[in-house]
Amino acid sequence: MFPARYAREMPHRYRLEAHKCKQCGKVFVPRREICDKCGATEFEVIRLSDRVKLVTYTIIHTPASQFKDQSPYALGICEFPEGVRLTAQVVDIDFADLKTGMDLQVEFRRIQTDGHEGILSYGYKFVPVI
Amino acid sequence: MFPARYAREMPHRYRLEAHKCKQCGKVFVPRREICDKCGATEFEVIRLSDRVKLVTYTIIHTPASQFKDQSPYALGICEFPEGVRLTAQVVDIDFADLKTGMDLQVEFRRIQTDGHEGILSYGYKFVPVI
Amino acid sequence: MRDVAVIGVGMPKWGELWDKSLRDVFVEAALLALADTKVDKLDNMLIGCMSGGLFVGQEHIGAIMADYLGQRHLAAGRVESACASGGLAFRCAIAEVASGMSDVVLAGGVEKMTDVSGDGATYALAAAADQEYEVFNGATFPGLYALMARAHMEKYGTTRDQLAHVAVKNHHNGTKNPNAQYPFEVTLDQVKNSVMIADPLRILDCSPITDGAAAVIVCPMEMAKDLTEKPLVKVTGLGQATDAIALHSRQDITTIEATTVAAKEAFAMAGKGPKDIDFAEVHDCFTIAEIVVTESLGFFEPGKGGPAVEAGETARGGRIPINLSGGLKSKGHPVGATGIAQIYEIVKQLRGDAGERQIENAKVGLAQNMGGSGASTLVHILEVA
Amino acid sequence: MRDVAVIGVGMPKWGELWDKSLRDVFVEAALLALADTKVDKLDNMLIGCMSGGLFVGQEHIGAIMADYLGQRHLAAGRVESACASGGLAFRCAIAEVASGMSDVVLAGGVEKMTDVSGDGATYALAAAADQEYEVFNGATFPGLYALMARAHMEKYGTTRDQLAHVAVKNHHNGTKNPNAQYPFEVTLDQVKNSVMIADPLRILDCSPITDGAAAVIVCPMEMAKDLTEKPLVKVTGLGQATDAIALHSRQDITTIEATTVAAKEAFAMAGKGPKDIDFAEVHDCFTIAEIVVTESLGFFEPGKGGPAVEAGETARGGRIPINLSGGLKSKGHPVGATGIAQIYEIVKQLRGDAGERQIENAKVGLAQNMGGSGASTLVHILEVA
Ligand SMILES: [Zn+2]
Ligand SMILES: [Zn+2]
Repeated sequence: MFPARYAREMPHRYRLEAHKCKQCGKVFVPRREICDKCGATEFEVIRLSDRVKLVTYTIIHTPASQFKDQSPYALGICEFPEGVRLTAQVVDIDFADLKTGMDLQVEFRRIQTDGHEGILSYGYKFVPVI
Repeated sequence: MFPARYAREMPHRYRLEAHKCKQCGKVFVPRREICDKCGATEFEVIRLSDRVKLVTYTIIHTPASQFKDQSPYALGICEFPEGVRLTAQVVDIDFADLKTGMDLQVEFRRIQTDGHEGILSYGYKFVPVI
Repeated sequence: MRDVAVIGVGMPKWGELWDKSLRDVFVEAALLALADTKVDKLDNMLIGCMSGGLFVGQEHIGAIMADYLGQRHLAAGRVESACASGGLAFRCAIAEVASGMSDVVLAGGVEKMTDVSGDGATYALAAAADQEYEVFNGATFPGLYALMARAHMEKYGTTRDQLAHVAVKNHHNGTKNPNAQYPFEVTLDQVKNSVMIADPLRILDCSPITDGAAAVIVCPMEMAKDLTEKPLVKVTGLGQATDAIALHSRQDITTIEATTVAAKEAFAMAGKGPKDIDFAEVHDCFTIAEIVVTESLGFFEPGKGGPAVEAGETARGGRIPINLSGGLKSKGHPVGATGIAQIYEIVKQLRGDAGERQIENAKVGLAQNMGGSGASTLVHILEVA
Repeated sequence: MRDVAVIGVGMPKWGELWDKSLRDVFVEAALLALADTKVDKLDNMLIGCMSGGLFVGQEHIGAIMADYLGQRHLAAGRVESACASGGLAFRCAIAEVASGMSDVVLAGGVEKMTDVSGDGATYALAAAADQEYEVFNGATFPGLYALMARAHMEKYGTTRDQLAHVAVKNHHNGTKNPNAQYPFEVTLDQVKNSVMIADPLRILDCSPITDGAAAVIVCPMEMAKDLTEKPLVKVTGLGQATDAIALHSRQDITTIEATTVAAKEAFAMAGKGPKDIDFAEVHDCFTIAEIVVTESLGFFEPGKGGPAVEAGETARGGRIPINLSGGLKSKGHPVGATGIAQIYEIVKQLRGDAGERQIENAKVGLAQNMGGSGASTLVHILEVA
């Protein structure tokens, strides 16, 4: 992955920065130029809560090449209290303990070792609440 | 390069096989399902002559990655007596001796070491007539 | 707009076509479509292809295909809406004809998926999802549909068996399709015991990796009689819509809103509703997709798609036969070609020319083609003219 | 067909936009185009993009852009004809409107080329040529145009200086374009002494690698007055053609037949000839390309394109100003966006709104956008309504 491309998403992936529409309050990750709810174009940067709810999940048995060393792994969609949802791995949990609606928290983790150039990439994963 | 893809073109690249329209005689490399001159769909396989004429050429100084070890190299379009033209490297010749209209011959050579998987690829190049 | 007729269709056998290149695969289909008409010179050509770049390193698909089709100077372009690229090609071809900009237009679709490794194909297909916020975090295509499947199962009680019934039905239909990649029966047990891909989806819940192409030819209705001897088929409804690219950004992940919106548009234009459709080809890239889509199209209430397939309502002879061609499941899924192959099947049925697959009273057919995890959909309604 | 008007145009600054992703780059341009009109809801969107797959691993460009443009459910697709993808998007948008299938349609173009290495960009661009019979043997894009250049020079006596004059002229024009990537002057000597890329073409004969987007909005002429306060611009001529994908398979490599055929079609439709064109934006991906194309369009006899640029006939104030925007050379060449940026410039000139670049009596403009080494061309003629 080319450095500029990775760096652009760092605020979202590293610090869970989100953009909140100044007019209607809808929250977006990643940032947008225009709100799809009200059409406004002004946003404030907020930090998302790190407590989320699991909306749905799966266990991936045949991943892309850069995730093969982690297979099988759980992947889930979680909802933040701010209304935004994101997709990420659910880790540090037995697959049997996964349950729709459960509380999880968001942690900063290593995501992948990029296939071609071997750059380590970091971002968010979902983990059980301690 | 995936083996099936490379293998498909071998008759053209290894043996200079061409397809000649049974109706109008137009010659094609690679093979086609339909003649763009007369619309016929029957072809016979012929072997191209190995003597050609240089139509135009250039010296490539900034090649694709898999050709970097050969740079700079001459690339030319040559016309076969059968009417078909092809693009390939012109080798074993000083750049200063290249001349539009000159006679060249076609030889079977190594073309590239494929970037990703390191497979050696072979095909035709143009060389001076001996 | 000018009324548009489909006057020719062509589709060769699909599969792992190792001896054929991208251009060979397309040209074969296009020549079959031309041979189905009295046309020998096209005015324009639009080709659906999801990723010539990632699958074979070849873009500029319109030009290369016009060249190898032997139609020098033919105006030709390529369109893309991921796995709905074929449906988009059909729409753009209709626009060319309906506007009067062109008379005889070929709409084709092609994908050559086996020239890369399995990992390469996974990477290429993932380009239909949000690369930065889904794929980066480990999402795969089966994975995204698995997320939908679990949500649908938990919300509506859709069962593992109901998912399997989609595969069983479509493979059964596919046994009657000589062009299908996998024209064999599968049993409920085989589906349920096949290799796990993304829980709850197993390998037999997934459409395969396929090389293939299909082509259809459209022209103004008033010219159609002179250009074909086949029964005439008219395009009566068109619909197109998108939704958030990332599944997690959609309002409801147990339905495909892009399909609902596109279908409404197509129904309104045709002056028809779901009950007026005699049969449909829908985008069963995964078994769950067919269940969700039959609901989103309005054929069944939300949550009733699973029970419907289990009860045989979507089987041949059922209330509304779905995927008589075998669907993506059995026929194969060369992504750019799928939307055109749907039109092929509908035209064959409307003409009464579908061979062993033919159903009775096929007067109105619907095609639903979608891209990615449902972020785009094209719906077309075709009728006997 | 319904008459079609261009009612809005948008183009932000082009360059190496490291802080912007593919979606950011496109949305910025699309919002500018919308802001140029009274429209807030589109009916359809067509986006030219050559290779989202090879440049950033992202396909499904229509859906992702509709999403980030905040127009949920908007029907949106992507089209491709290599470096002519933008021109194709414009044509497809016109077909949507002319047919009556849609009223207000955005035609956009985008490419994000700096997210890969130079080698990655070379690989992606080469996908516009014949991958198996040109690229496999060592052809590059500058190499293909260099083959044309040598043939043109030997046949017609076109000189190294004449090639350089194209770069000098276009960079001079670009100094007046605030959106240009390289808005600086270059001298004849600088061009002729710059680094050799593919003999006789040097780095300053080549258009750059660029991130950028552009967007225009079209609607039926009868609705145009209600949707914009700007002077109206009408699309009066359309032409599209292809030729053999491989340069070596063309009948004559010193001309671009696809351009000649497309131009004839556009001229016939507009009821105009080359002499009626007040100014043109043409596809100067390399200096030799502009010389050849001005001949293929009929602005000059074969072989007279070189002397014409040397004599200043294509300069600002010359007989027919070419590339007042700076062309691909100075403005940049984000491949999928280029064709739309040409329309942007023509509309700005026809409106009398081109700022420092404005010429007098701009009533009829022509855009010529080509793909690969000339295997596809789109020509559009626009006029003051
Ligand atoms: Zn808002
Ligand atoms: Zn012939």
